Amino acid sequence: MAKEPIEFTDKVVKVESLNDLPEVPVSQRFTLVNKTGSWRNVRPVLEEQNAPCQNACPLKVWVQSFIDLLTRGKPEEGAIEILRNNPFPLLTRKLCKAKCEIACNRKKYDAPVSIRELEGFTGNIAYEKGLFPKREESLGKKVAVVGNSETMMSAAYFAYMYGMDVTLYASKPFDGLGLSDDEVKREVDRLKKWGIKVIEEDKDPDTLKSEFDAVITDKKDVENKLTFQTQDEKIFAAKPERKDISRDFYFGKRAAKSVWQYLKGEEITKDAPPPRAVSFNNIVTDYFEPEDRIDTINTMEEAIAEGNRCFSCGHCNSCGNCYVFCPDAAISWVDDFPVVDYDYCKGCGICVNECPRSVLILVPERG
Amino acid sequence: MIEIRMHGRGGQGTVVASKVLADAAFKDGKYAQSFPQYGVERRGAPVTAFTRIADSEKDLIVRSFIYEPDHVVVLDPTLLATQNILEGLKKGGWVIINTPESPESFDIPKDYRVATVDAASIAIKWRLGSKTQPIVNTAILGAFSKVTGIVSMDALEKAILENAPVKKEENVNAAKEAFESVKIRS
Amino acid sequence: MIMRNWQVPLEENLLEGHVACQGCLGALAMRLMLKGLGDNVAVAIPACCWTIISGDVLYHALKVPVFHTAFETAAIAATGIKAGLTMRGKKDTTVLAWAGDGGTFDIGLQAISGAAERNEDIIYAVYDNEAYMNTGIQRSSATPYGAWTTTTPAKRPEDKPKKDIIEILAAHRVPYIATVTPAYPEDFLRKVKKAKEIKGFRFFHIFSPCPPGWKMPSDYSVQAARLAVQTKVFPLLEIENGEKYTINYEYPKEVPLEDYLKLQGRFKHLFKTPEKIEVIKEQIKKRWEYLVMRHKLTHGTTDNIVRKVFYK
Amino acid sequence: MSFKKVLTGNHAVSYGATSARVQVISAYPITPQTTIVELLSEIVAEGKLDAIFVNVESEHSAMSACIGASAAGARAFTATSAQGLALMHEMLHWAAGARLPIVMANVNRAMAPPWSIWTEQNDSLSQRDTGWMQFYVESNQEAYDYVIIAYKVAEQVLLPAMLVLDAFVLSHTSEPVEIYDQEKVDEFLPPYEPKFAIEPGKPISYGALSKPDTYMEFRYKMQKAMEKAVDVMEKEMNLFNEMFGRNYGLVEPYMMDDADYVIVTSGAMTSTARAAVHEMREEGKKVGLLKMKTFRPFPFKKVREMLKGRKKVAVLDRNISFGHHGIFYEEIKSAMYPVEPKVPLYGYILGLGGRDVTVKDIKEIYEDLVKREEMEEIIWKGVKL
Repeated sequence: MAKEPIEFTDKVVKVESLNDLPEVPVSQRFTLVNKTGSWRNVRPVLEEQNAPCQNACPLKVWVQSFIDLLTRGKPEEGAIEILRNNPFPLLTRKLCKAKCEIACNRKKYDAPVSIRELEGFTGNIAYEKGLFPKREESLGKKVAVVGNSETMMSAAYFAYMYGMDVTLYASKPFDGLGLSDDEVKREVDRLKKWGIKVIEEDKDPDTLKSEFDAVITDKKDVENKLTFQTQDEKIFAAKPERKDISRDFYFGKRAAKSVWQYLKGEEITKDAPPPRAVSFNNIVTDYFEPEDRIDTINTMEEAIAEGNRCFSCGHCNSCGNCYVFCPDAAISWVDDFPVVDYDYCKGCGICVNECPRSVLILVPERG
Repeated sequence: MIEIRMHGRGGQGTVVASKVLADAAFKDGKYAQSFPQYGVERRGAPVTAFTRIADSEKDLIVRSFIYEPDHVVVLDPTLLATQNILEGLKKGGWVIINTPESPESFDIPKDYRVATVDAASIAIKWRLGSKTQPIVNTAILGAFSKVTGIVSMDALEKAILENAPVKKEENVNAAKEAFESVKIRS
Repeated sequence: MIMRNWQVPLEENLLEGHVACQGCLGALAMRLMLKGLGDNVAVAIPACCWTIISGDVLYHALKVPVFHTAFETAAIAATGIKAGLTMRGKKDTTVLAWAGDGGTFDIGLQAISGAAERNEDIIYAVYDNEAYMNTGIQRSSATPYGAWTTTTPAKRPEDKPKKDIIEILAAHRVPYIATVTPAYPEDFLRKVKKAKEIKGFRFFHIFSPCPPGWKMPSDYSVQAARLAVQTKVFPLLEIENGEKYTINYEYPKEVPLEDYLKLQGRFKHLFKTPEKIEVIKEQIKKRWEYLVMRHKLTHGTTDNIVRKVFYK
Repeated sequence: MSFKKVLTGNHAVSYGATSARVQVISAYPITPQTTIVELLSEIVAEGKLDAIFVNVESEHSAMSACIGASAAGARAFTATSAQGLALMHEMLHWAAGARLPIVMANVNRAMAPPWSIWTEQNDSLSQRDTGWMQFYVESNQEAYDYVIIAYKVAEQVLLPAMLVLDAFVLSHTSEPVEIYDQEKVDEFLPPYEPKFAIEPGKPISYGALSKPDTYMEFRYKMQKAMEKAVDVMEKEMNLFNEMFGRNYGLVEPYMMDDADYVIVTSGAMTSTARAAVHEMREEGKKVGLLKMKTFRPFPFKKVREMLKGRKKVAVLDRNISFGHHGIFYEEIKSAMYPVEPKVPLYGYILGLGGRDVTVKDIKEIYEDLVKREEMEEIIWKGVKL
């Protein structure tokens, strides 16, 4: 009788003679040779989608992401995520109109997530620990920001974030918001600590043109309301509307971005409208329990409980559904995230249908 | 080769009797074979079983029924009225009957030798079976041993001890008592 | 490791490259079963979809040994394997009989009854897709009332309710019976782990939607299974020693049966005869009431039934 | 030490299974098999055999349990008869196709209806093409010996084996049987070491779907195993003879050396035929006897060797293939096809449903054989026309 070693392999072996088969009808190779991925006509792709909160926010704070980081046990990373778009989360906590909460999909399920509170609570961690967002690569350019309004405070913040050397001329920062001296000091100290030069005096923006590569000010009228350019190409202007503090912060942010584009020698473009957000109908509510909204958040426990209410619309928060429900074991769980093995994924679509937050989408295969 | 046919009724232990007899012959150093005629006899129904005894294993063994027995054993006397228990019996063969009657009281031709033993009473005495259905097989084998001498009482005793499922001693005592009390037609 | 919704082992004993249809919950059921049982397992598989799924005679899709056996013999082949392994000193190996509904509700019932009555030390699992799918969707006694199959055409759909296999097993007083479905993976795994520690005959009734057989897009199968639980078409239960009934879960809201039915083409014709849908609703109601009564007899209350939207 | 004991054929089988140290026994009651497993269950219960006894709900399950146990690498045993064997039929294919060395005792019994519990070979011969080896035994000693021999052969060629004994004529007949010293049996039949087994840590898939590109090769291997079994059997029976002093062959000739006329038999009627041949020899008739011990694999060579050049041969069949002939007759006829000059072969059907076969019957068949001129398709012996 021929030798019968049981060798497990994932190689295709051609049966060309009797000796290629064992004496007894037993398999000795694994089905890994079957690349069942060839069955597929649609492929599941993990693709980040916008959430309505994010789209509603003038600052486009990536709410899903910071809540995900917070509830994942990474509150500092969550705080930094906020700071990428929101310069003063303690001020928005106090003053923002929270359009995010109005847009929140969870509103249609039980009550909107306390995003403003969560953002403030999480942002506060950055205040306490002196955290700041990552800056863009330095352009080696100097920018002066002139004015006392919150818009200018935001402009200084973002200009610095975009990699410019920023000098802020403001005799009375955050003037007109009714903030206490402590609050003002807290925010100004943050700006200083990060590296923004703050000179507490009023300046005429025109006088700074020679000294600086660009100037942002609230003391001039704006020419282009979308890019905040003025007739002078070196001067950008933005004034607060005082309707919604986030919107006023956004003006500063947008002005800073225009300056950034200008200094890089790029075309100054207006902001494109955000992609469509995940709607409530896209949410698989079977994976969520109705929970009472926590209006005010003072502790980490409260923050996590409230954060867990977030549908995380369009943002993978590692729920694991796609991994668990894959009948083909074609999704593996790597560093807390799903990885689709397209060699074997048959494209059944269960992972997409069961993704509670529409972050997995089906893309047609082309040839 | 000696061939023995046994007649009895289901429940009396006829088939076991044929086997015990074979075993006893084996213990006497002979080759023996025993078998029932059909094997599905029901309680109360007539049963026929056979035993063949040969001097040695080298004798040519046959595996058919026994049509011309050397001896017959009747475990139930009522069968005499309904069955031709003498069928094929060789001349000079023994007819051993379980009955309280004397051997002379049966109308059996002079060609045959007749013995009777009250195996039923003996069985009841030793509490073998019940009053309505005494198990007479071991008792009648005792009588068989005595009158034919084909198997020794010693071998029979061993065979009974080995094959009787219960009341081994009682069965041996029954056989011994029948051995002593069997009556032979003069 | 973070997996927000589930606590499931990452060990895979089901390999990629198996040849189940797209969206087959029978395949997912095996994957979960083996996550729960680990790899000290031997499996007996009779004629069923899994005869094909596990690969042809050259290949194998599981990291545990499988013996392919005749249609009606899963329970007894597993019994034999258990006896053989025991005699070879491998007493702690879990032996799993893994069969479809045809091999369980119909042709295999005799051997199941025998093994159950003798309390053989095996786990018997039926992945129930409610018809003979491997041969091309013929009705079985697990086919529900009103369903289309190729032998119960839409003009004369199945006119008998599904056989109550759980009650048949309960009448055998086996130590453990569980109903599970891959749509509730943690409930599934919890029961598998519990069963693994029990000695004697353990029975798993696994509700396993079949996209082709149910005329349903392949991505709906988990959703269909979930809806079956939510609508009480398939209650999640445990029955211990044939007496102790536990309803594990009740969806806290009323879900119309139609939501479940309309997902599947096999029930499409029913919407022309709404009275037949009412018949099904009545069957579901009666069965549920019976189960609640048994649950109450066991626990004295129904308060301990989990009533959450997201049950795990 | 070996010892002798008066045993029924069935109990001889039970002792055989015990001596073979079977590990898993599964069976379902059927007359006249039942006493085999009754005794075995007692032996297991008394702890005299380390085995698991699975009481099942049908013969189909009995065979399936044995298949499972054997697939898991254990030595498995069952016994059945007639309707039970027929119910097992599907699983007989399974055992053979999975190449599992299961041994089964089948007590030959006629198939119903009408109901019969008595001996006939149609039950076992109907299983001819399942891939099982079949051995027809003549005495209780052979019944005992062949359980042991069957395992020894089966475990080498990886095919299941069936030993077949006549209902009542052997199964319920008591005669002395020598039971061998266990150590010696162990030496002859060492523990089963499976080449492939269902066991944890070895993720094989046993008996999965074989497409047209592989199935034929597996069947080819089965046939080769059957062919190999002939040599293995001869080798093992020589060893058996050496160790236990019993000389068995695939076929067993008696007074064949100068026989012009040959009577071919199988099973228990061979004893009666032997006695008849002996008597006829004493009467000066040149008659011999050929006993067919092994039906599958069919011993073509031996049959040709034995029957070549005889004047006439009578093949006695306790079975019938309706619409054709006695089955041993068919098989012997096909085996003799290439032999020149042609040996006239006559097929006799007798003893169906337990009809007694006597010395007289055999002698009459001989007389009939001698005077027959033309071959008839089928000759019935003893039917009440």
